[in-house]
Amino acid sequence: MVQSPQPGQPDQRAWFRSMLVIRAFEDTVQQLFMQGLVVGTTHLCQGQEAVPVGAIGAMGADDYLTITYRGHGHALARGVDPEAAFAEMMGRETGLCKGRGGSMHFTDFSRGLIGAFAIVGAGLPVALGAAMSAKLRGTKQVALTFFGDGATNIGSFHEALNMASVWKAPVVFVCENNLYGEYSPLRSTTPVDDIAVRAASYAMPGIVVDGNDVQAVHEQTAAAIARARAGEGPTLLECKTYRYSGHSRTDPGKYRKPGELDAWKARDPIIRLGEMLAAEGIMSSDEQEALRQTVQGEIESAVARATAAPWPALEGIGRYVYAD
Amino acid sequence: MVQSPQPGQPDQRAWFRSMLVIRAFEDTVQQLFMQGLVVGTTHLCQGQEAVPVGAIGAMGADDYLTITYRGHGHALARGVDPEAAFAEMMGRETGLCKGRGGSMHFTDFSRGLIGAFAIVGAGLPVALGAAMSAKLRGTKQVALTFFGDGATNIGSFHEALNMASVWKAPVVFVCENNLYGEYSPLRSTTPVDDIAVRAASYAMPGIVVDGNDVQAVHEQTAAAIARARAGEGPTLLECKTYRYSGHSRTDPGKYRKPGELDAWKARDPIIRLGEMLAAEGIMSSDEQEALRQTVQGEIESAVARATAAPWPALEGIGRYVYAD
Amino acid sequence: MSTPTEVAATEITYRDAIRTALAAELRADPAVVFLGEDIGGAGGSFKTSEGLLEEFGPDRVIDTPISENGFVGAALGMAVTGMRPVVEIMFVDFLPSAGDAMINEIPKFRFMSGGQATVPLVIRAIGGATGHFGTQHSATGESWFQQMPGLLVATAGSPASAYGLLRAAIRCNDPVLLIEHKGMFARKELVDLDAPLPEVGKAAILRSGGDVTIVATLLMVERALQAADMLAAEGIEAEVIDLRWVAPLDIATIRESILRTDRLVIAEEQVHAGGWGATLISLLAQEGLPENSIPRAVSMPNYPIAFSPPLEDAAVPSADRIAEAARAVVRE
Amino acid sequence: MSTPTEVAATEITYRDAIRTALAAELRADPAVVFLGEDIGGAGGSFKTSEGLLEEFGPDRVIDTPISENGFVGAALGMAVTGMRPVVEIMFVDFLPSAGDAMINEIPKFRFMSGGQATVPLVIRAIGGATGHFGTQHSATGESWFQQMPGLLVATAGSPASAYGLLRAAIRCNDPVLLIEHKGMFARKELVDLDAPLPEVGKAAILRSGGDVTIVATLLMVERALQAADMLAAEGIEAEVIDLRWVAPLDIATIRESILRTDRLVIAEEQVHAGGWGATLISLLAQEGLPENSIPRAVSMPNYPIAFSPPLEDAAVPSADRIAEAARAVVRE
Ligand SMILES: Cc1ncc(C[n+]2csc(CCOP(=O)(O)OP(=O)(O)O)c2C)c(N)n1
Ligand SMILES: Cc1ncc(C[n+]2csc(CCOP(=O)(O)OP(=O)(O)O)c2C)c(N)n1
Ligand SMILES: [Mg+2]
Ligand SMILES: [Mg+2]
Repeated sequence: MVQSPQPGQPDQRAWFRSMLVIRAFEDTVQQLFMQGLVVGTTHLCQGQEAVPVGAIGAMGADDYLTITYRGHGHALARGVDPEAAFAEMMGRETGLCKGRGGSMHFTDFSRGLIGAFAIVGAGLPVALGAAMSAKLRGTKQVALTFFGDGATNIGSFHEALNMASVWKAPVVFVCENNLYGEYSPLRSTTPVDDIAVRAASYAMPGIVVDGNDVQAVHEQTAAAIARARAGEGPTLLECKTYRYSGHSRTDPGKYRKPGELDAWKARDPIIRLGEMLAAEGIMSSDEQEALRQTVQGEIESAVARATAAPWPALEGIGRYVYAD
Repeated sequence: MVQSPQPGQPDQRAWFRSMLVIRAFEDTVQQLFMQGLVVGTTHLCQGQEAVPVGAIGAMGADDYLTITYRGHGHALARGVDPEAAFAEMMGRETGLCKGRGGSMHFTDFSRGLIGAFAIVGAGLPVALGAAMSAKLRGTKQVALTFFGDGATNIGSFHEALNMASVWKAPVVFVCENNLYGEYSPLRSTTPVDDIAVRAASYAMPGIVVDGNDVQAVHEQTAAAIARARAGEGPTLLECKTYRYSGHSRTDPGKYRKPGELDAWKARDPIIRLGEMLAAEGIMSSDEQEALRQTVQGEIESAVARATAAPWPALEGIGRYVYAD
Repeated sequence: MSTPTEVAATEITYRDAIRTALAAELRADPAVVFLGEDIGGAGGSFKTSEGLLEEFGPDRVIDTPISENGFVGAALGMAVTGMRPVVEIMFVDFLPSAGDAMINEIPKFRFMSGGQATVPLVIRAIGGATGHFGTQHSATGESWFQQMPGLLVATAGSPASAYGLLRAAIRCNDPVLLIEHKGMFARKELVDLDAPLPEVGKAAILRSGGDVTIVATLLMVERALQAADMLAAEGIEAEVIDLRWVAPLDIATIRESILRTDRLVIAEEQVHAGGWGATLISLLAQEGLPENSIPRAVSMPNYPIAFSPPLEDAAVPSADRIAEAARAVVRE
Repeated sequence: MSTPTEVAATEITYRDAIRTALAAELRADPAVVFLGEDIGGAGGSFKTSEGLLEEFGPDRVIDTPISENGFVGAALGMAVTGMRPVVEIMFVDFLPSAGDAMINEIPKFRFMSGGQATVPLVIRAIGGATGHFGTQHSATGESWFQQMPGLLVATAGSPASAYGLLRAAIRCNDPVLLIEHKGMFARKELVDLDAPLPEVGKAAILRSGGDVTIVATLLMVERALQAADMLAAEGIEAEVIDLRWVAPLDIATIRESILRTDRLVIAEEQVHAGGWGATLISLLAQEGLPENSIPRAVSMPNYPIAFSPPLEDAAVPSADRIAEAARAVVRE
């Protein structure tokens, strides 16, 4: 249903669609949560869609990525079927990970999505390993790893970036700086405003990009991927963005400064791209609205199918622990 | 026997004596090891004496420090009795830690030496905690923490420096960059030449100092301590130096570049200070030689006493696990 | 201290029990500080510290970056220099991120120094399944540190237990890891806030019975009590013990109980291998179990916890399974 | 493969057994890579990889920075993308520094993904006391990961075992933690380099006897064999089993043995609480021990390992203590 944009080929219509899918998906998850159809916890990414869509759009079909608990958008941008994603969040056998993983562990090896990590920072070393694997096997694959601003304070961030630089690993570190780690504002836990300055500790390029501008994200990621593929080593890419919903399901977001949310909504990545598409005559606002409705319909039908899907059989409970 | 220099008061004669004590101590340990009187493992610091002596000389009597497995010199510079140090390395009941710790765990709370850590990087968070404790208790104490170049690649380094900066903790991070972590040259594990550049990631001053110049180490440490005490937060101080012996007892140091050791020996911190003392008429070379012999005698007698000291009684084997 | 006639018992939740205990100790001793992720302004991910920042200020209630090994290590530095830090680990599953501090530094510190320092430090970690938090957010971790002498480990099996154990842990001069169960935050019971603090290392007999001893921790305590109700209806009287301390293990209380009941069931929300249940059975077996008495453990199955609700529900021991095990050992 | 008449047995040390196994697997499969601190140019802190960099080059033998969690996590990334990484952890005591990778990531990876990937990954960790390395460098850690289903744990109790288990672990499609004992590197024995690889999860009966079963790992295997010699002189025939795998536990082999001997002694270089010995005794007790059979464990005492040589020597179980326990259970 969602087509992943061609690698390296900016396809603004596809980006727009992909962002709409993510937004509709996340809005729906929020509702399902209220209705008790999705349980446990979820971490939504409304407002941040330009990062997964722009960055993942720059990847090749064989490239690898690791994501986090806030990874629905990345999985969808990479082409994961919303039905399999919903089913996973509902714990169904038809889920992406057969319901074993849930919201925080969207994984799809068929798309190079080699892991979603619920432990902050844990995905960075794994992506580095995949990049080194590609390098050692001589495949020219690149690995992207997504993480938040808060993750840059845990040891794994430091260890992974240092090793990646020493080994000139073909990996791109994509930091989504949404200004908060859970309920803590960036500056209460981090003494710098730009995460990108940390790249200097590892002698790698550190680049700040407007994370609400899908085109800019795409371009900078494409450049970083090209460097990695050419054997020139890793890049730290900091995408400045903002999440509209709370950290997780129970969070009303009271810690926000007054007006902050509205200011960011005024820079909404979907609206911005939509306006550009309309202005440049690529897609009229009527077409956009029609597409939005189509997408909404697709999401609703995906939910319906996921909701009807079977639970895992209890007999299978012990499977997938050891290799067959 | 060893007098710790007055805090803040440069006392070059005391520095010279302290460095002689450390050199004689470490040379003796090496011999004792060959003779089987010291067992297990040891990590010596000949060649690096100016760092502990210069830095610790700048500390106040109440200040805290944490050190590493390569910490004999620091303990001695802080005034630990060589007899208690030898006895600890021999596992005797009269040892600094009653023989429980051994060479890698010289600890002396009576001197603010609140721990020696055999796990790379482990001392940094502990020193940060001591600094925060001082800050919260309002005592104006400062904590110093010593570690190597290799330690700057482990997560704890990153986590400790980040928190120290956010909290403006009164702590000074003293990196002894001796160009190797075990057998690995710095640049094979670290993509930068100057560890001090890493301070920028934490918005704290990063300062490079000639670690074989005791006066320079003293001055920069004194300045960092003053900043910390004034509430201006932490500093990363990188002291460039070199160890003459191998990483640990079994290491012949084959990984060294030809001539490297000799080049560093030509910059020996004790010889340099000795020449300066003679040139400025503070201490003639005859006096220096006499002092060297006195120190040697003291060390020998300390060894003799330590060697004669009793082993811990087997009945006490389960003590010190829980508070009394 | 209240006299027996004026009992200060109040009905409070497990969550409030923790918050109240923290507040009481912060109030009682200026050396107590509390640190962790999002505990200040946000009042904790599970709202166990709401209002503490307001009352005690940012010097006593300290938000940390996401740096588990770093801030647990920092707490050690505080503990040996005159403070009594309490650290919150948001999910038990993040304890491995602080692995070095938890395993090599804190438990061994006093010993390595030859007794120069004590380590009055509490690590509160929130664990447990049933919340559908998935594979990396559902461990109880209650037995992960059994092989680290020097570290005490307590488990809060009820609001009263949470309140008493947390206060006792903060006053203890040794490092204590206290496990709380996230499935129990809304549980309520009458708690006497002025009761004497529970003894370190002592299990609690919650229900007496002569036919079988059931030893449980955390959420399993509640389920064991439910099982005891079912069993009572069938004429089987179960003695239910909340183990409370995984380290030290209160083998004396358990031994004394099974000498009376002759029968032992373990109810544990953990894999059996390497857990306190196995340790308990092994220690008792080495003393000689009562004749014809075959102990039985009801444990988590030998695979990771699945997110999928029916799979998770099937994996966590239920009151039914506990009762079934009790019937089996009584029948044998 | 050699035919029975041309046995390729060579006398090699435990250290060489490891090096030879590594070299054999690096040679056999280009997907195998080896990484760790100072393993390349320096040939390993314990010289278990001398010559490997020279033979296989820096793409296959990779020196890492001091970043345990980072490079163990990186190995996971390699393992799920077509390689078979082998990681060296210089001292078992540094495994907690890689705590998150070891506990939350590697064991759960396949499960969380619903079986999408396998994790063919070996972590070699060097442990054990008797070397006077002190409190933070002497753990065996053999039981630290028992509660993490998904991770296999092996222990090398002899040169032949080290050789066979390491090769088998590298060929296994699940993650394996292999513990080596640093007190054994100089041990020598005849090793048939072409023997079939040992079965994953299978214990080895090293000496048969009908009076008592002694189960041991690592250095305790040697000491159990010495104890068996002493006992034989007194007319007590001990069966000595090298457990080899802590996970999975080969309960079948042990059960079968004690059905014959009626008596069980555990010899373990670890605290008993939370260890495989306790797990084994508990599992057997739940099946019903032979009548009047009281098992006994000879373990490390319940405190950290001291540096002081006489204290360390007294803490590590000796052949004498193992023999004494065997005598006691036989007498009972
Ligand atoms: C090691 C660890 N510590 C704490 C947490 C709890 N936690 C989950 S998300 C989060 C905040 C992460 O912030 P950031 O990296 O900025 O990502 P964001 O959620 O903003 O996308 C925290 C503290 C965790 N999952 N892992
Ligand atoms: C976490 C951890 N990993 C590995 C080691 C083994 N080790 C001990 S010292 C050392 C090198 C440290 O180098 P550096 O920090 O430069 O200090 P130096 O020894 O040069 O003073 C290593 C790898 C350890 N002790 N702890
Ligand atoms: Mg964030
Ligand atoms: Mg060094």
